[in-house]
Amino acid sequence: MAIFIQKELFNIEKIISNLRADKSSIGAVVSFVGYVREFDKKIAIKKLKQMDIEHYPGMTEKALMKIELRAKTRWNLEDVFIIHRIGKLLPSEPIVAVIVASQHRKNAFQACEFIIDYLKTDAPFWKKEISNKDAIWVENKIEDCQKKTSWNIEND
Amino acid sequence: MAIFIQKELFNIEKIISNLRADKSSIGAVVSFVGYVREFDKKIAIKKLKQMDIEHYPGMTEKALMKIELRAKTRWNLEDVFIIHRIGKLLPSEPIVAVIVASQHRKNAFQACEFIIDYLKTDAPFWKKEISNKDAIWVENKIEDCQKKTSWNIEND
Amino acid sequence: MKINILFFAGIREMFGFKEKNIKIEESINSPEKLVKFLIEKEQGSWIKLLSSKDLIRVAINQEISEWSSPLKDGDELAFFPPITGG
Amino acid sequence: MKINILFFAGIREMFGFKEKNIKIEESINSPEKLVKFLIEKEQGSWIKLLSSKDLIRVAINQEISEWSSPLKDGDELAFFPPITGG
Repeated sequence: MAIFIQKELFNIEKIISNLRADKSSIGAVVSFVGYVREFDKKIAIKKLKQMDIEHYPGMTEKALMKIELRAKTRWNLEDVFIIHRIGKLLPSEPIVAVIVASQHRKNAFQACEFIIDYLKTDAPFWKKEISNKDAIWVENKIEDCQKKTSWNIEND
Repeated sequence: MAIFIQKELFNIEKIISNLRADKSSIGAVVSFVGYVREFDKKIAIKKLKQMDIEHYPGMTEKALMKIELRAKTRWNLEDVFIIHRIGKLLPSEPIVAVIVASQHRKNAFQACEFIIDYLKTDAPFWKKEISNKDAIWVENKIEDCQKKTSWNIEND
Repeated sequence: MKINILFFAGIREMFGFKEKNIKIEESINSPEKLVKFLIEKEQGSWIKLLSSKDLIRVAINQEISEWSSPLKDGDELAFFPPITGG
Repeated sequence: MKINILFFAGIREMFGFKEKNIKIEESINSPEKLVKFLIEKEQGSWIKLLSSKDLIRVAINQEISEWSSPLKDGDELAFFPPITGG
């Protein structure tokens, strides 16, 4: 189990290799990677130049560990790895990765989606989009709250 | 969209980079990787030495293309990449990877799981496990058929 | 008519070869009829194949088919156990 | 009692600083009471903060909390907009 909050880019293949070292019981690894998109679908004329990601040091790690623990309680998992970038990101760069290893694939798929759904609403990160037109803090999406709620777990 | 049937190992990071080149609309990439497990959970004394994977050249590619097409019809996807190894594999080596790119994560998660569920029952690959005790063709799992059926799509 | 028969995995091992080209009458127009004809002609593994009919998959021209599906000149017919890839 | 106040993202920009250490009476024992006290004392951005109360998240000691949650000596109190990571 590991959590990384970092400015640097990351390499999924290396993360998976590290995570799998000495764990011959791992049969499935499901990874999610989220990227900075260059264009806002709704406003095609707006082109993203940079994305700044701010976070709340200390609380971020606590929130992510809580999410990991919930996933591990709910599903039989071999390992979980969360990586989230902060600072200045460029278009098409990766923002976040959630990597889940398990013996069987169904657990890994569900836990990976669960973790990213919770991360989006519970881990204190904020995105600011700097485009050719303006610089604005991204607003939260109602659909993200709905995705989280659909897992039917009370907030604790 | 690409399908690779190969003896060689693969690198997820490189595949994702290729798949994302010139596609700035990709916001999410979900990957599944399946591995050769060293021990059979049920028979702990049996240790796997090698796994041989046989396939039906021609039909394999057709079956995988059909699965990809079904997924692309059902979900809004940017790209799909399937890679399956054949020949002699060693314990803990990767067997298969399914990588799905989309604008939004929910589609990528669902399509990736759908593709691996269908691959397990519809793509003509066969595994032979060579252990310290014997060499036997793996039997198909009823749960794999159930997983496929749970997607509620008629066979066409 | 000409039929190219392919065997995979355990079925291939049972037969001891992976491919067989045969010429048959037009009336032998399904996998089941073909196997019954070959049982009469060659016996051997064909008997075992038919006796495990429910466990064995049939493909015609690389599409999953039935034991009763139509067979025509030039077809590629394959017999194999249930799929276990991924 | 001593309270360390932190601001993030848009709230941080609104205040123009990211941290503020204050000493207050024991009776000012919730985020809401604290903000009302600071409105009287300093006005400025505290008024805006309270007026967007429903849109702003409160955390005490790095745990999501309520505007009415208890506040005690040495606590770390944070104000921030809804989360948009991932």
